[in-house]
Amino acid sequence: MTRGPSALHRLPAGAKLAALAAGSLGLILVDSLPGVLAALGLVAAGYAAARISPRLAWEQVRPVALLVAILFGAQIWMIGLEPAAVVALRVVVLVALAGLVTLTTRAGDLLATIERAAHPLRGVGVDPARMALVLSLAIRGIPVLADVSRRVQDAQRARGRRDVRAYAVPVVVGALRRADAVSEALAARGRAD
Amino acid sequence: MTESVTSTAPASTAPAPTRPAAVAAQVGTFAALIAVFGVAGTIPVPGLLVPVTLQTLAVMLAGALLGPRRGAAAVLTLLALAAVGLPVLSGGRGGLGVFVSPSAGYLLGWVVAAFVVGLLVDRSVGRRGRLAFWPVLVACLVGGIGALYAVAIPILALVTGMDLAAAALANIVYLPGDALKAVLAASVTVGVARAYPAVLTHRGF
Amino acid sequence: MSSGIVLDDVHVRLGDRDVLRGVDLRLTEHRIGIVGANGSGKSTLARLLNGLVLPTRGRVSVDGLDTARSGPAVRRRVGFVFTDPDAQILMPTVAEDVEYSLPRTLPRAERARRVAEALTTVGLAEHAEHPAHLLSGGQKQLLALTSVLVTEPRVVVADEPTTLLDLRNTREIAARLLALPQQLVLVSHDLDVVAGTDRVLVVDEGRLVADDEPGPALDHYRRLMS
Amino acid sequence: MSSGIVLDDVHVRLGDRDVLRGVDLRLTEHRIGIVGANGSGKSTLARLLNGLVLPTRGRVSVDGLDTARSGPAVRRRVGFVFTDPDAQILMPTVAEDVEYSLPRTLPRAERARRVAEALTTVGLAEHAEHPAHLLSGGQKQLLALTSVLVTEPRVVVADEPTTLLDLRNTREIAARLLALPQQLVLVSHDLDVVAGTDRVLVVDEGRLVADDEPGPALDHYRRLMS
Ligand SMILES: Nc1ncnc2c1ncn2[C@@H]1O[C@H](COP(=O)(O)OP(=O)(O)OP(=O)(O)O)[C@@H](O)[C@H]1O
Ligand SMILES: Nc1ncnc2c1ncn2[C@@H]1O[C@H](COP(=O)(O)OP(=O)(O)OP(=O)(O)O)[C@@H](O)[C@H]1O
Ligand SMILES: O=C(O)CCCC[C@@H]1SC[C@@H]2NC(=O)N[C@@H]21
Ligand SMILES: [Mg+2]
Ligand SMILES: [Mg+2]
Repeated sequence: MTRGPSALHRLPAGAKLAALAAGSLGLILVDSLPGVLAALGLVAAGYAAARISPRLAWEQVRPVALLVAILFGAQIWMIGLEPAAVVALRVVVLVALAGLVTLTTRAGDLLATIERAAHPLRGVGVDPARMALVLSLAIRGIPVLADVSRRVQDAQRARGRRDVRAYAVPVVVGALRRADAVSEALAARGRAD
Repeated sequence: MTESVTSTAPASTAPAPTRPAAVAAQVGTFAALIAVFGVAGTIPVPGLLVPVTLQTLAVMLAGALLGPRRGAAAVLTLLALAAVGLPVLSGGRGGLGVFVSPSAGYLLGWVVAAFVVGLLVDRSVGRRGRLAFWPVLVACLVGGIGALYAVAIPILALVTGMDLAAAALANIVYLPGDALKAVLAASVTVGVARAYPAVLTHRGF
Repeated sequence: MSSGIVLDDVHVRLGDRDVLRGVDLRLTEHRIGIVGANGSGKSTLARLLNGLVLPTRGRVSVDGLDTARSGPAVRRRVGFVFTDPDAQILMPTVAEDVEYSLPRTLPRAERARRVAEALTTVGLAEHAEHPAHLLSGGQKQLLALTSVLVTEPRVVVADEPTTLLDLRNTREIAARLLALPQQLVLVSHDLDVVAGTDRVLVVDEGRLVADDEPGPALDHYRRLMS
Repeated sequence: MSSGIVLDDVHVRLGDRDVLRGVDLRLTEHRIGIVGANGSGKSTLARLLNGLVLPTRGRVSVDGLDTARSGPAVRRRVGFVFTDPDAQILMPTVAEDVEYSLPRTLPRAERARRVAEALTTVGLAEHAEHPAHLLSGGQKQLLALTSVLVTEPRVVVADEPTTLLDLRNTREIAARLLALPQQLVLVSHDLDVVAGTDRVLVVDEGRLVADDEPGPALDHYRRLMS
């Protein structure tokens, strides 16, 4: 993974998130081909500045490649070649920009930013510390439940049966039991409030 | 920190399920559960813009089993993890890109879906004091399909530049699968309530 | 058609690890024990026997059936008991879980009869309609064993089936397993349990380092662990 | 203020079961072992000691603090190690989990220092930034123990902390626990481990049926189990 330090990597996560939001909104106003091409160039320059390999960059937009192709094809008939290219490229730029932020920012920093952003919401009952706890518990829970899921799938295979209900019931019960265990472990660590 | 248990309260091995720490545990764990369902059940259909995934089933289950607020909070937690780039969506995807892609409306719709499913299940449980198949099925159809599509289709139209009718039409491919998932969600919910009766007290009414 | 379990130059590579290396075995004894440190490859060896894991190189066969080519047929022949009773109980209630093992093609009444019979044998009949997850640890493991035995497998493989149990339940489950008429392959950390088998394999770092009667094999293992 | 752990005519009723009945105890020894069959009430007894379970009747106090009235203060004094380390490792990475035990009021640098020190002591320092799920079973239990010890509790209660481990890891964790300067209350099915304590309680069907030095107490337990 290319997370090497660059000016972009070092930029505060909050600034990058704000730039992404502003960029996404601003892009809606751009409706000329030279405009979106310029935006695309700007984003490409960002990838270059962050020293992200073209392969990794492509991975960011690949999931929407098909959509863009279909969109482009369909729109040519309806609105003409150039406007269709604008609509399709806009999606590419958006996704690429979002990918650039994701690639140059550590998950932990983004989480911390989300928590800080939640501080003003304390008035409406959001507790940033609790939010941070829930996010951590979720991250920690994934490998544990993935393990439960694997064991249940093994048990199904060993019994020569596979169906969604006999998968989902034990895995969900496993999740509920884990929730109980976590809640007790929190209490044992003095976090029962 | 206040200790809400007194010496006259009945002893219990776990803190009361309505305590904030217990709620945090449930919400965090169900967010993880939705992520895990994305690994176990994704059907890659070539040509579809948005994946067909069992995560929709997990979203309905979160609403049905945790109730409206905790269910929606579990989905929001999952979305936060996706946003910071963790591979929690089906096919191991994540990152901010999904929120500007055709998936965006569905992801937002999941929050509403879990909430509506939870609300409707709460109503039926409140009346009968237990989880029964038919009311849960209705809740999953209304919340997990109706409410979800109501949010997702307009956003799909917005993101792709299609008009509403075209977006609704494009969305039709998901209907049979989602209907099946609603049936499964109801059956699993009832199964879980029988296997683990404590879940009823966990919903906390 | 050769009977018994045969492993022929079996290698297993998982991720970037050689988990088992060059294992040759012919298991025909009634009760076979497997011991070894954490991560030595015991579970992998056990899983090979019913095709839950397939060899990266070499061949595993049960009564002449290749596990790689005849997975479902092998699994009908080889029942598997896992360590964690919670993960292998797939249905909400005790009776439903046992019934889940039976083929849907059997008439309903016949299935019910066999479930009731199996539950009576292990003394769980009175719990038939109970939520399975409310049973005690020992009862859950008994249920897991029952759900395996109801299909009448020729071989039972058990991967540390008593690890989560206390002395009394360990003894009960171990005694039941060792008394089975079926061939038994038993992975366990509990040397007292393994002592009751007819042949013991000691696994270390993916290799078979001892294969003997329980006495000498367990001595070897104790030396290895100290 | 009386020091030590005192149970005074303690009854615990869970659901419709009397899980503990009339337990009177004064625990002042350095290392105390608890043995008993599955379901006899060992975990309930252990959980009483830090207020995770409260008595339905009677009173439990630690150094004079009533567990029912001073829960948080008792839990700062009594650290608890569970059987399944996965259930008590709450944070994604090793260092984060240890840090989570420390009060938020400590300066950040001080917290980091204490985390690093604690991880170095148990030999997990090089894993500090690793996700917890990549640790082995033994390492996970070591981490769980570290996250308890970093808060410097006066008493450590451990409920079958070696049940999920193999021989080598069992010995390591048991040796560490028995060598702690703190008072230790250790529930275990592993009689070799319990033999290293100073006093052993045998629980059966919710009652204390023996309370003696390890030798005679474990003999009593063995007779009970046979
Ligand atoms: N899917 C996998 N990918 C990579 N390595 C794996 C995988 N599954 C198991 N291993 C590794 O293979 C080795 C053997 O695992 P196995 O489960 O067979 O050990 P074991 O002897 O049963 O241990 P235990 O006593 O802990 O149950 C371990 O080092 C384990 O980490
Ligand atoms: N919440 C509960 N409601 C009802 N009964 C309970 C509850 N928790 C525990 N019990 C019962 O209380 C008894 C004692 O449980 P406890 O967990 O203390 O036993 P244990 O000696 O630790 O057993 P094990 O060796 O299996 O860990 C058991 O019969 C158990 O089924
Ligand atoms: O992972 C994503 O990118 C979002 C997936 C959204 C999937 C939607 S939810 C409703 C419909 N039913 C499916 O199975 N898939 C879509
Ligand atoms: Mg194993
Ligand atoms: Mg216990």
